[in-house]
Amino acid sequence: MLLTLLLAPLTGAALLAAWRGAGERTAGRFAAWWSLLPILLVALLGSRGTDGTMADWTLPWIPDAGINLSFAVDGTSWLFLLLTSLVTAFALAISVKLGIGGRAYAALILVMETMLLGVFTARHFIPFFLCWEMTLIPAYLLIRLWGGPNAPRAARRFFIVTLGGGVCMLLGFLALQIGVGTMDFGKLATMASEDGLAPTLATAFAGTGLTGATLLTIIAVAVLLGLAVKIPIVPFHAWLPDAYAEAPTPVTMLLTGLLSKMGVYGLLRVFLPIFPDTFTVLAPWLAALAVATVLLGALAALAQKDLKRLLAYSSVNHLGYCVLAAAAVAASSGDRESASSAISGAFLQAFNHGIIASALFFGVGLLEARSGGLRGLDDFGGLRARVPVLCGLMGLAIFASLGLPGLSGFIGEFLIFNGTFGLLPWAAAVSVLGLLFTAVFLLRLIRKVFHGPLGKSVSGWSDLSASERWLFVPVIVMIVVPGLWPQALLHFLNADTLRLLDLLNP
Amino acid sequence: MADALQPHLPALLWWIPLLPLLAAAAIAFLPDARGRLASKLALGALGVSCILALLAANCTLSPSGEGAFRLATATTWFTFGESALKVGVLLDPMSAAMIAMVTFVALWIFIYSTAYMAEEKRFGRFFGFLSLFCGAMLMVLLANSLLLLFIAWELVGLASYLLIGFYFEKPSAAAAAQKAFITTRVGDMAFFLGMIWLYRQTGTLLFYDGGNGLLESGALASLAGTTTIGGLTVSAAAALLLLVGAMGKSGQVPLHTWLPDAMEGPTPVSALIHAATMVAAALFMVARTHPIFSNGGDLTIPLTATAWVGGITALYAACVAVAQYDFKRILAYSTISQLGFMMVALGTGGVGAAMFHLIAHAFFKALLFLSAGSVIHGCHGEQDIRNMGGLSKPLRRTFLAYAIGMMALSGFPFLFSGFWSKEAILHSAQIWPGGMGPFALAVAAALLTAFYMTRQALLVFFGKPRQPGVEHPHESPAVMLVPLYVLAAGAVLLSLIATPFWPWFEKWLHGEVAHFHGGALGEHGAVGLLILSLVLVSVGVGLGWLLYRRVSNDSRARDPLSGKLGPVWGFLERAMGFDALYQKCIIGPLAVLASLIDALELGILVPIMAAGESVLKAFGRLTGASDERGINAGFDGACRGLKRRAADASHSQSGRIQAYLRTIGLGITALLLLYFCL
Amino acid sequence: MNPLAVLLTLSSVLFALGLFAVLTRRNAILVLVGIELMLNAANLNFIGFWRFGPPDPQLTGPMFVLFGIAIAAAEAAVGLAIILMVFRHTRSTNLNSSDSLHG
Amino acid sequence: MTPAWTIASAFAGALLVLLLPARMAAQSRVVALVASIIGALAAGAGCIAKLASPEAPAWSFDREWIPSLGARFHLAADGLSLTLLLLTGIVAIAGVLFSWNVDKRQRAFFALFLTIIGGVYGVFLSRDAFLLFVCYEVVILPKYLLIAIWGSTNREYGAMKLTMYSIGASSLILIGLAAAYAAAGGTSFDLAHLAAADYSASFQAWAFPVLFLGFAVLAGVWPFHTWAPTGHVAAPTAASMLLAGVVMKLGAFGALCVAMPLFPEGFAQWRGVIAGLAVIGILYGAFTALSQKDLKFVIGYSSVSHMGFILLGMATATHWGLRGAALQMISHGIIAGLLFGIAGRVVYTRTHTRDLDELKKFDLWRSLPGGAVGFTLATAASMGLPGFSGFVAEISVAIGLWESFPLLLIPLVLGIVITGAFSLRALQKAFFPVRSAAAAKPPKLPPLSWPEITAIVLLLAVSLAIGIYPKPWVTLIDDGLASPLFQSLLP
Repeated sequence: MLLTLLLAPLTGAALLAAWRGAGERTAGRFAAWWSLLPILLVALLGSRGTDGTMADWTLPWIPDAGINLSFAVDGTSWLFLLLTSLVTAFALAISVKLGIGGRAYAALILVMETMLLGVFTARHFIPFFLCWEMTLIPAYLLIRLWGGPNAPRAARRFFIVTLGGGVCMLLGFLALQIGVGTMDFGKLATMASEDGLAPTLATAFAGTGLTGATLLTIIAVAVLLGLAVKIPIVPFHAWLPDAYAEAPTPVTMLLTGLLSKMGVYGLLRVFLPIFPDTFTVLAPWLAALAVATVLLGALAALAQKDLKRLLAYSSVNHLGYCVLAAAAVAASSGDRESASSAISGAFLQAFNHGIIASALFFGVGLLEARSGGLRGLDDFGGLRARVPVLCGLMGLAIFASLGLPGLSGFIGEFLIFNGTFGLLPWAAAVSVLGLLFTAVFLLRLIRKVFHGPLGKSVSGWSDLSASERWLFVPVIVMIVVPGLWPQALLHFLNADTLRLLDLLNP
Repeated sequence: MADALQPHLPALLWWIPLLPLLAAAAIAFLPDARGRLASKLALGALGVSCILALLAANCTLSPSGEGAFRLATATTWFTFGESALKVGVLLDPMSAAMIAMVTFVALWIFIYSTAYMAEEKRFGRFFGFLSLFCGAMLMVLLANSLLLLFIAWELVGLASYLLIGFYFEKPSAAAAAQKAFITTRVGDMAFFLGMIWLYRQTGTLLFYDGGNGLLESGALASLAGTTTIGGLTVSAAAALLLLVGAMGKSGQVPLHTWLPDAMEGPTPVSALIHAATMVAAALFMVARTHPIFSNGGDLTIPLTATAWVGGITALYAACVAVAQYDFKRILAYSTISQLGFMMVALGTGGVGAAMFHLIAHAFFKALLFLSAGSVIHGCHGEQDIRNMGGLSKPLRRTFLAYAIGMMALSGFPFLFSGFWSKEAILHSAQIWPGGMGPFALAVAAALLTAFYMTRQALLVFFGKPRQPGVEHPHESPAVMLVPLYVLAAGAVLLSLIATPFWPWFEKWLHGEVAHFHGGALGEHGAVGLLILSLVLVSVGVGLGWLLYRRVSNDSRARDPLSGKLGPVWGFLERAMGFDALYQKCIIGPLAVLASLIDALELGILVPIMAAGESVLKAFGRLTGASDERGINAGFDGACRGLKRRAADASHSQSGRIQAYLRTIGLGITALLLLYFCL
Repeated sequence: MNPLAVLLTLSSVLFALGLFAVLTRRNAILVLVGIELMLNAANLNFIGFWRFGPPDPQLTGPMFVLFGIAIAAAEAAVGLAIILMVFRHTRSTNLNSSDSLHG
Repeated sequence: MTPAWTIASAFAGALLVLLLPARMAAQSRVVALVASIIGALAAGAGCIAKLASPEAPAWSFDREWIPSLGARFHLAADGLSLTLLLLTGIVAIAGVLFSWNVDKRQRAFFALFLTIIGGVYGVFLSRDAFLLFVCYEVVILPKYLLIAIWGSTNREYGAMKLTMYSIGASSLILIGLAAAYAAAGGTSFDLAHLAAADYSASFQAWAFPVLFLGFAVLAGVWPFHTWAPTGHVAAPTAASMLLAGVVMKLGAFGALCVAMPLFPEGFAQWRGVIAGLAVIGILYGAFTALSQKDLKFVIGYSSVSHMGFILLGMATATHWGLRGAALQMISHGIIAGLLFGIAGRVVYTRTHTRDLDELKKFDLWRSLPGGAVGFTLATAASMGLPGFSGFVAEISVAIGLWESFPLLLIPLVLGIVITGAFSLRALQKAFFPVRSAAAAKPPKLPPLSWPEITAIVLLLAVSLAIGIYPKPWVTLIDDGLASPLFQSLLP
């Protein structure tokens, strides 16, 4: 089942690659329809009950070292699988709408989907890293080949920086392979929770003459680097605005909706349980960085003139909350309720931000398509009078993104702050400013783009076509339903959250 | 009847807010063309929930022996980890009174709007937003959980944003909407923190939960028990945060600046915001969480803060109102100042008084706004009172309604609810042990209220028309006038239930039975207070009359008072320059900060990456060169040297046979010699 | 001095002259003549030792001389042929011009 | 089908090609293809047999050869040599396919080609130092001829340089082997025997570096690497594929299976230096590749950098490290072959330039999509992205490094990142569209021919197979590493 799911998009890609005759649009349509298959499979998985592993698959890789390609789905992974399949399908459909792409393009996106599914289900570092890095090439190519004028530079930097981060993470885990003898997430986590990895490391690396704790810190920092670049945490976000701005809109959706989530997922599902003690030491620093991320993201967004850059920074800002939550959990010493709140919040935030940000970028994409590539904050005006439906739908996403209660964004932020406040009150108190600034720049966007007198570039626009509206339907559902009925998502999380907590403080 | 209703009450309560909300949702999907249908939907939904509200209120009337009627439900909304988060609805006399008032007033505002907004092209949308507004407000009132209250509270904010920005083509309107949302959000963030703090401390957000609720002894004890930064108890700190939230929503100084700008919205919206919904929500929130404010005595820090904030706001807004020219702005500032009164009441423990004033104010302020709207409607959108005048004759009916509202607001004695409510507030402020500060402020404010309302009335309705445009105003249609009279009636009749002689309302809130006793005036200086307020009103009105009795006929004439006050007048006219201040101290610096950070991004991080790249490239060139010039050159040089040596060595090989033979000969001779000699 | 010594002296003088010619002459013809001289010096020795040596019925000496003369003739023929070829090739009979052994 | 078939097929093929009548010269490529397929099949069969029955004794062939020297004709195939044979076979097939349309003196070309292959098989199989050396020498001369006759940019220079280095190196090897032979009693050249003998530490201290360096030069150790880029560039495609793919592995193989087992103590003394040189090589190669103008030069230097990983793996003297070294031999063999194939054959024959800036003009992404895609994947593989063979090798080496020289990981990170950088640079300079050209019509280039496609797919498939499912390969390699030769090395 899981294997089928993992291979489904890849098969689609292969078919596309083989299908020489396919024209641009045909290929796009095919991919878009094909990408419904993973959604279906994910849904089937979801029907298998939420606690414990829903499905798993293992392939021995280097058996004598206990390295296996092992994948498994539990509630949390499932949530991210859902996100992945949804956003990918959405992106592909939109590419058709915006007339971007062709065989290679669609195939690359499908390949990327497989890799993402892999990342979110991997139970061992090697498959995790395998998929993690293999998202790079498609992403790079998608940005480089279908991106804007400065795409080459943006893509290059994106690639190099993330590659560097990835290598650091890799070396960190290899050290664990040597020192502790496994890279299996589960095993490592149990070891860490039982008697810590430090002593074993100390004996393994006696030659270096460093204490186990120091070694563990070094390793943890190396791993954290890899994650920090992906999420991104200030100051490792330097690659992000260009990449997001230059990439074609659907790809930007994938970048912000999914690739950044890999980082969050890794931080909470992988880093947290394996390096709890180190993480506790790092927590204050990480919290500081998180607050910086939140505020800097919001303030930088306040200064942007380009809609895509603005949204890019807003993504930075929103993911900052997830990092904050992680730091809070790390700082939690036995306060189960706060910790569980923070964890659930972070996952919800990640999920919802994935949906919301994609929706926002989609909106910008539509604006670009209609205005012939304009996306400056001041290029429009008074859109609400001309294209009310588009504005209404984007408005929904915008308010969800600034955390309006009743929409999906709020619950995540509530839980995060609820968890963080109990553990790092000051960090929470300061980051609340972030929420405020978010509102400021998003409403500014509405005022400049949707409100005010009708802009010149806007005249003669047509409102959303029927098909475009249909595209928005799932988005609305995914924004409104979790807002009113968070349990729909949370009940996939709770069991795992508790398991995680048991690991953290047995 | 009431008993028959009891079992279904919880479900029924849920429907009161849900109906308007659903109506809003439905309207969202209607095309603009179906505006009429939309308005019918909205009206229908609100009508039904109005009836439901009245039924619910009816259930709370029968005072039972033990305390006030209270129905609190709790259902799990979602669970995270092991802990569940519950929400529910709460019905007690306070919320009952409020929902009754809100639905009733809002209903009439709706009716009024059908005519007022008739020729709007987004007529339908307007009603959608209105329904959202009311639904959210009703949810605020019925929430039994601080979280649910907060959610509804934010939705109220959203609705107000949409309605204030209803004429979004006007930049000013768009700006006003944004300002309203963000300013209130400043407060909301404090509210948010306070809420979370309370939750972390008590582990629940339910108000009443059979003893485990936030407002019940256990939680309050733990709140009072723990102290935090600055020696405050958690309850005090949290309460202060909640207060900030309330200040944002109810436009208390210094978070008031959005409220006058909110006049950019259509008049019915202003009526709704100022009377029934938005600002009332804030007051209600404070009243609802009053146990936390007053947790540990009548003189807790949050209460004192509330009282003082209220007093300052009341006086400030009254002063500013004196120097305004825009019809609706004056009313806006009067709202602010009235809200200040209510805050004073809440701060000084007069929850009943505050609630009563809130309700009374809702009636007469809605009345005032609607009649203002009717006037503006009549004068083809003219809003500057300097250009009006002499409208009492052409707009007689409107004037009548307005007069009632005006008198209620400025507290004309005995007949009008405003008088009694203000009376009660002054009373609670007076007997407040925390000092006479708030009381003094409130008194001054009351005086000024009477004054500026007189001014407005005189300038608008008396004298002669000062502008050609307003000479032949047309009276509004019945559908706009009827609501005026209904509200007017309310403004008058309400006074019956809250006189010191028969304080029914007060008792109802506390679940006691009210008895008529005439001696009420005798008790603790009530008479003095009565006289005082009489004096206040008469002085205020008298001053106004003296100053504005004969308003000159040309609109450009300076205000009589401006001469007397000199620079102060300008200061007041600019609302004491808060906007300018914020522009200078907050918005400007924020923008600078933002662009600074952007500059850092582009000026430091990106260059760092670029530098990294070029360093790598440079290294590459270096190693490349070393290969070319170093290693390869060395190898090739060696080879070349070898060749040269070989060339030298091969010279002797001339290729001439004879030379070879010669050499051979020599060699042989040499060998022979060697052989023989040795 | 006895006749044999005279004979040997003569032959050695002849040989020396021939060798000298071979080593010094640039002209291939003269080198060839030098070779002839050396060969005949050798023949003279054969005859001389036969004549003044112990009696010999098989006439070994004259036999060798006959062979020598024959070879000389052949050698002259072949040598001249080669020289002709070289001359055709280089248009000279100068030996220095033909140094193709030189690497 | 014993592994002997590999050698036999190669030499027989060479002979057959030479015997072909002139009018059938065109068929020589078919013969060569068949021969190399047979070789590959033989090797593959060997691998499968080994995997099927790990315990079965390794195939071996031992005959009297030069009694006076005690040199025997001793071939044996353990897991390691089997994998290397398979690698050789695959690269050989790809090489033939990529030189499908050689038009100049085909018979000679393929004869020499097959001779090299045969020699390589010989080296990988021989268990007798003398035989190994002979096969080793067999490889060098044909290489010279291939480059000098069929080569491209200043081929004489490249060929001569290559040969000089090789000869110099083999002289070192000869010295080293002779010394070992003498010190071991001068009775036998058998590797096991030589390894078993115990040499004095002082002797190993000088003998090891001599022998090791002799092999390492051919493995492109810094600073004796410069023959590689020039040689690769000068050589015709097939030759540079062999050169980078297989011949460099000869050096590595020799260093791993001869030098190190013979003189473990010497190795222990010198491994620090070796590791240092290896890391320098990795960085140096990567950096230099970053500054090259010629596509083949980029690849050439990338080979230098990748071979550094092999040496590094050996230097760690850990099981992981040696395994990584072996894996890297195979992986790099495949990938370098692929890169050279595409750059030298697919691209060059169509555009007649390898200058990165020239190539821009051809807008290859649109005019030659197949090649571009192939090269992109190859690049991904060569920068060691997971999923491709390079990754497996590199992590193994890195793990080994954690065990022995943790500090060297820091330069290693840099190395990997720069590898990414220069690969991308070459890729996007040479293949990706440029804005200016986007409007213009891309030039018309002939599409990929079937042999080319087959070769590309074959190599990519192998690389992916190793990257995604390395288990069998690792098993085979471990089988090789389990042989007594290495017991003295691994703690």
